[in-house]
Amino acid sequence: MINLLVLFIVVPLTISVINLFFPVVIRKGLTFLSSVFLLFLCYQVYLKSPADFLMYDRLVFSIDKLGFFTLIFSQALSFIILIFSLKGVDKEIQSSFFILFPMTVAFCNGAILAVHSIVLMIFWGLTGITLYLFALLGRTKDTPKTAKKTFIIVGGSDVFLILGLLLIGFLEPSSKMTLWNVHLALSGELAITAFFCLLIASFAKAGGFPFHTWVPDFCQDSPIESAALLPASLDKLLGIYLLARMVTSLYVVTPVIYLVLITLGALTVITAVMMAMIQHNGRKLLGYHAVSQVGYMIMGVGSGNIVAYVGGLFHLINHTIYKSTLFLTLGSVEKKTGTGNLDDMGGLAKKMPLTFVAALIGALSISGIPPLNGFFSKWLVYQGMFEVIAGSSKGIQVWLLVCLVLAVFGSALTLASFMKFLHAIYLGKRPKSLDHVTEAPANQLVATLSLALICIVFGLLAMPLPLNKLIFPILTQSGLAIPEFFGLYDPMLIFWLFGSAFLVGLLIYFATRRVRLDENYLGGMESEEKFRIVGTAFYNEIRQMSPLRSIYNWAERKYFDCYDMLSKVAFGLAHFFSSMHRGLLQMYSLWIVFGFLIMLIIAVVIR
Amino acid sequence: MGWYKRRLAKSLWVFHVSGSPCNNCDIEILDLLTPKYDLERFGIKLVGSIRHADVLLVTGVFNQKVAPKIRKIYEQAPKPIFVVGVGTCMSGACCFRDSYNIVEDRQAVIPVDLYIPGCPPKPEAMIAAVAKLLGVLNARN
Amino acid sequence: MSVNKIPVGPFHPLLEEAEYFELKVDGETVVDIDLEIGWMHRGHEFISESKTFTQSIFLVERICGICSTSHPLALVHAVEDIDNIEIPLRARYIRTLIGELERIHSHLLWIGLAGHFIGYDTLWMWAWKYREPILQMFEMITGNRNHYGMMRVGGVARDVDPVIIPKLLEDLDIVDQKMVMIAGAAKDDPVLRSRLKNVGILTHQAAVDLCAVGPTARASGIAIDVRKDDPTDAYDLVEFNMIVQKNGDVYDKLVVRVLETLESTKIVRQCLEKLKVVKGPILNDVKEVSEGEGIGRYEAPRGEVFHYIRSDGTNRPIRHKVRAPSYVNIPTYVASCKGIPVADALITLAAVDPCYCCTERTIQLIDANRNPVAVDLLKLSREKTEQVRREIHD
Amino acid sequence: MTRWLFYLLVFPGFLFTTILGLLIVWVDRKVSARVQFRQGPPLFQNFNDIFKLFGKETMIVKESARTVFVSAPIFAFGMIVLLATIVGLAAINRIGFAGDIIVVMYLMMIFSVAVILGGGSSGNVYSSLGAGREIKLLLADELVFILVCLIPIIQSGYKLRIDEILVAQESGVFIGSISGAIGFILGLLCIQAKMTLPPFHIPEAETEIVEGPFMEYSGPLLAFWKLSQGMMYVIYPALLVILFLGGFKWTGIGILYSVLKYLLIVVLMILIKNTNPRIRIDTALNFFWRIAAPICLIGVVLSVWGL
Amino acid sequence: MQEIDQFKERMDGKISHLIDKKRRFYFNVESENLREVAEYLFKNLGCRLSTATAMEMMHGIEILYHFSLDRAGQYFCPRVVITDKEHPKVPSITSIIGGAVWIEREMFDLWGIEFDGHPRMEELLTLHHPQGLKQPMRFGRTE
Repeated sequence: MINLLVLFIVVPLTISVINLFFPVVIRKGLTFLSSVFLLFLCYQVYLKSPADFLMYDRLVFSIDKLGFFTLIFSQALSFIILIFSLKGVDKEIQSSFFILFPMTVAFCNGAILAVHSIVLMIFWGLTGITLYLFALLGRTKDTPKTAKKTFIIVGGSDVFLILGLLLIGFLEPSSKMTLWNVHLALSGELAITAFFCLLIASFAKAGGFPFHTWVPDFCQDSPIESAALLPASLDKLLGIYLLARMVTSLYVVTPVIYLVLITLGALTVITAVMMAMIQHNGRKLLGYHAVSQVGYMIMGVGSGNIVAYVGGLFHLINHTIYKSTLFLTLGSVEKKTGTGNLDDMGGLAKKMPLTFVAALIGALSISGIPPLNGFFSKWLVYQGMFEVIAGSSKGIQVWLLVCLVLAVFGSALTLASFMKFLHAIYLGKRPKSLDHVTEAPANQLVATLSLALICIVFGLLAMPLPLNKLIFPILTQSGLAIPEFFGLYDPMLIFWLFGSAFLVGLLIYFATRRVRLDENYLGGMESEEKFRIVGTAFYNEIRQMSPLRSIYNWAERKYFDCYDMLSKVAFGLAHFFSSMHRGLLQMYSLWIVFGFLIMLIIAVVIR
Repeated sequence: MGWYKRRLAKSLWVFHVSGSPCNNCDIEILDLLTPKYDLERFGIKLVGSIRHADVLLVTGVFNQKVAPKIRKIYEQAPKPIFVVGVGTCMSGACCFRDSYNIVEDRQAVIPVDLYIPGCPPKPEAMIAAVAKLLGVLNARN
Repeated sequence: MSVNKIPVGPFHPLLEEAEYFELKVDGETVVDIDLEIGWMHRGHEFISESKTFTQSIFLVERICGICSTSHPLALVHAVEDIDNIEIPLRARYIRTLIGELERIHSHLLWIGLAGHFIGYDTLWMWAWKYREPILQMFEMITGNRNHYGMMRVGGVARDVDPVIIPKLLEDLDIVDQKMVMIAGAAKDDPVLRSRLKNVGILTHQAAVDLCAVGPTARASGIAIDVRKDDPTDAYDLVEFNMIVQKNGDVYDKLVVRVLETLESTKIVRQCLEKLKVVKGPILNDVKEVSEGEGIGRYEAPRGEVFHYIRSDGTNRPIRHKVRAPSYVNIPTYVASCKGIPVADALITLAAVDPCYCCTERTIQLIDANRNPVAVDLLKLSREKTEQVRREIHD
Repeated sequence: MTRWLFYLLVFPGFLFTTILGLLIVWVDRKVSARVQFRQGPPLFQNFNDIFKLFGKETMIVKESARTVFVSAPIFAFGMIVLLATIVGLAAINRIGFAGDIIVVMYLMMIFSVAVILGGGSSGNVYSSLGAGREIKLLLADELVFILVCLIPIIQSGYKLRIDEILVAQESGVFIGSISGAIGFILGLLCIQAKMTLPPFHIPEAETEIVEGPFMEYSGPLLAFWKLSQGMMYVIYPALLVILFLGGFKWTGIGILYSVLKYLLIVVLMILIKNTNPRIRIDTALNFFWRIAAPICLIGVVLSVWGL
Repeated sequence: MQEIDQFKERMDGKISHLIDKKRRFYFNVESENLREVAEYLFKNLGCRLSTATAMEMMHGIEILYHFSLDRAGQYFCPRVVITDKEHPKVPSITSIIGGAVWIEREMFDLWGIEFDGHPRMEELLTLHHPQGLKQPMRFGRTE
């Protein structure tokens, strides 16, 4: 019997190699077939119990409920993104795109299925490399810089991953370098160092504060399909998967760490969303949101509360769904209009109604509007947070309450920035230059609308479908109790009530309407093209507010970007040292004496 | 429809259009809303957008530049809409009849339902006219 | 930076009259502003050349309904300036009385409208409630609420009945009292202050360069007032202060107007007291106007009204130039409206108390025998109403 | 099912709230008129207005996204009816579900969403400007509103259900404590802003941007906006009564107290409305973020220590 | 009045046809000297430009500027006579006095007088006029 799990890696990898030798059309077909096959494979895995996989290559690949949960969504998302990419990927990059795509899926699957630390390290690193390759496919002038930045941050974090995993292997030799059931106690410098090494790796991958800076740049400069595939979906899944592993099976986490995680989550939410608000580029805006939503997952997974943990995991998949929707709709718009700058767009709702609907649902979902899926997961996180708060001492209560308020307010800010996003692209007055725009092609619509549909379904049927089928098994497997919140917030009830009220309104409207069409009323002036407000300037007031103004200015000068700051320091040091090398012998001898003195002092101090 | 007309007569939202007046009628119209005359008693309210209006109060002689705009405003108003011409200028062009820049046939620009003469009309006259307009609306039953 | 345009007008609730501003904005900040006028242009100056001087008075009254006695006053000053005609003392007091009452009603009107523009309807209602007694006083003195037709070359047309003077003084006391209250409410309200302070600043230098007049100039620290500089009528016989502020923002313009209203009630009271005592004729009959040119000026509520008359010795002018205060005050927007939010820019535009009717005057008078008769109009109106009614019945 | 439809369409929901809301708007107009020395409109004025609007023509902009333009006001209306049902059921019938207070907080944002979608879809420059202001105003008051809602949640011992918050207040209403008083006052201002009443009627400033997002609406669609705004007059003060003043009781003297509590808030709102000029949007942001939010945070901290 | 005497002395030879009435001082000035006179009145004397009147006389088009010396209640009125009725042209004083922009635009609009060096020589009142009204204040406009 062949190990099903190995197929998850072997099949796409093979396709990717085969693709090297065929024309683009066949590449597309083969990739599509492999994707369908993997989905089928997922179903096969679902039918079997986890115990079935324990006998095969236990030390290399295996799967548990958490792994399966991550796996199925990575397959589903990559499948839908593939449908989107079948038509419309830039001609120049098409050939490389369909080689990289299955490769990425393969490596990502490998990282999810890996049970041995070394295997995880290898595949983790390989996904970083495909990320770099995707970044190189970009067609803007900043592409090389962005690709380098991405590679250094993600690749650098791999070093921490290796360090962390090796430390764990060293601290707990009995685990034989596996990732499951280690349950290391978080005490001692080494264990804590290892924990933070892994945390850095997972944050860098998922885009958590303060290692998020590569995400917006990547989203801006790389092809939009890859932005939807990697930072929005697969990398999130991987990063949060690792975090969830850390807090459930790798470590026994102490409350202080939970506090740190919650704080980091809240900070991620608020900083990224504040940056997102003022962006003028659609992709960068979405990129910052891809970061800010990670905050909720970190809060949820890292809060140590079971309800919030469920919420965090649920938010992870919700995020991949609606963020992909938003990226893909933006992709459709960009391909039709030829620009990603929000200033140049407007009024496309009439020209691309279906794309607008998908984008609207995505936007409402990400802002947490009930009864969509985004609200359900946020609601779980908040509820869990309240339970955590209720059980803490008073000082910590205040601290956590502030974090909670930041998170709740973050979703209002998310709503605000998406209203700007929607207004800038789809609403308002349409410039003349966009009159030729037509609706996106069928494959793109299928992709975006099906994602939007999943948003609604997961929102309405959150309890029976994703929670019961996918997330609660994770809890039972980890030996945690299923939280008691059945029969509480019922999205179906909200939906039916709202639907009936809306229907009543519609009936009244249709009974009384007498419609006449007219042009805009502008105090008697003709409705001309120049009279338009683009949504991008909505938040000028907030940008101009002190002290936010200086913070924004610093942020734009990249003061908060660890990569840029480090590179500046590094270049500065290099410059300093190179300027010291004048070729003067006296100078060198002086250096030698100086260095000798320093060593002496250190030696004396140590003794 | 009789019931509806009665509702309409009790809730007239007024939009004020100024077509080259001397400003006095406009000020007297605003005066109607203020404590002494308080047209809100009759459910009359001044609105800012033509889309909300039921009555257009038009003042002035209509110079040639503003006339097309007034026509446009009238067309943009949701029907049923009533036009009240306030002041002597509306009915007889007052002392501006000889100017090179006014429209002779104001009725062609905007069909007026009711004239209120006077330079400016006294607020009492305007209230009387509004009451008449209500009567007209009621009479349409 | 994205720059978009917002049209304001021709019909916009901000200003009662038709005008058209084009605001160039970045977000909500006004970057540039342009004004197109001409929607009110009726050709007054053209008509005026076919009118006798007495007929002209009625025409220039209809330049603007709010300062409807400032223009006639400036006109008669201009005609009197040609021949240096002296007018009787009693007429001088009556002219000043009418002029100052009008200033009170005009300033109250602006305060009210300013309140309306910044969404403070209570202030609007209060200011206009106390404006109503002034209009009633006008009705008692002249027989009309607006367009009084009081001025004549050489005097005034109608005397003030001594019987009503005590009643007028009584009413004035009430208005005075309420004015102090409104002045307090408008000046000390912290929200109003924070809304108007440092908004739309017109600097002293810009005001000089743009030749602003009236309260707009006085709020920017330019101490000019025709009543003090070139006193005519009874202004050299009564006591009052010139109100000058420094900053030139909307708040200072408000303060100038509020305080000026209090000064005006002072003048009105002095005039009424004098009218009890001073007796005599009210009109020097002027038979003919000799050839020459004359300049008439009067401090209207919005600033200096300027009339220039050139006569060739007949009873009609060969050139009649009108320059209303708004004409020089409105262009100050270029100096005061840039770089501030839309909400501020609009109140700044309104703060010069613009009167587009005045600005676009160029009145042209009509022959007297072609003046429409009120009875005809009433008939016309009735016919029209009947016609509508018939249409409805059918 | 029938029971829920009754809840939705008749009792705490559509009919009840609509009628009460239009009457409260009348109270608003009447009291405002009295403050301004006027008579004010007759009692059934608002009903006449609404019925009249339903008979007018609907003007739709040719270039606009018509479906969005039409559905936005109905969407807002549906949301307000839903909100009325949830709040009303919790306050009167004491039927609630866990976390309904969070649901209510999020539902309140939908009204702004509908306003922005409706305003933006018409393609009118003023509507777009108004939509931008609407969302900024939402941002301004939302932060404080979250903090305000936290105070009763904390004081009731982290109960997330409206009916449990009401139960917790039976021993003493929350406004009695310092933090409760802070929360109540700031909550009043938040509600003023959420209902875009003066001094926060920045998004629909008539003399600046001509009713803003509602500018292009006419006829039945405008009637839906007006209805929604009228119903907000019922729900938002009622929410404040629930959170800080112990909710409503329908027995004996309790009825009088309930009505008085509610009217107190409404009259306070009308007075604030009539004694302030409209402020600028940046002033509103500054006020809520830099003055109100820290004060409210102090209130939250106090409430953690049970003050 | 010392200001008038000063002014006469300073501008000797550049001004003519002096009419010195009580508080009103009219004089003629050639168009090439106009800017100098205006600059002196505005900058040195501190006058305010009240307005300018254009009129069509038999001998040509006259422009009468009105400078108000507010501290003395005095009016200085330089008069420029343009004999070329077909293409009247005068130097603009907008670079000296910012407030002259509208005044000159209006004269261009109603009389067709062109001002050299005006930043925006455009109609003021009849801009975008639907009937294309041009120079309505010139004689022989319609009749």
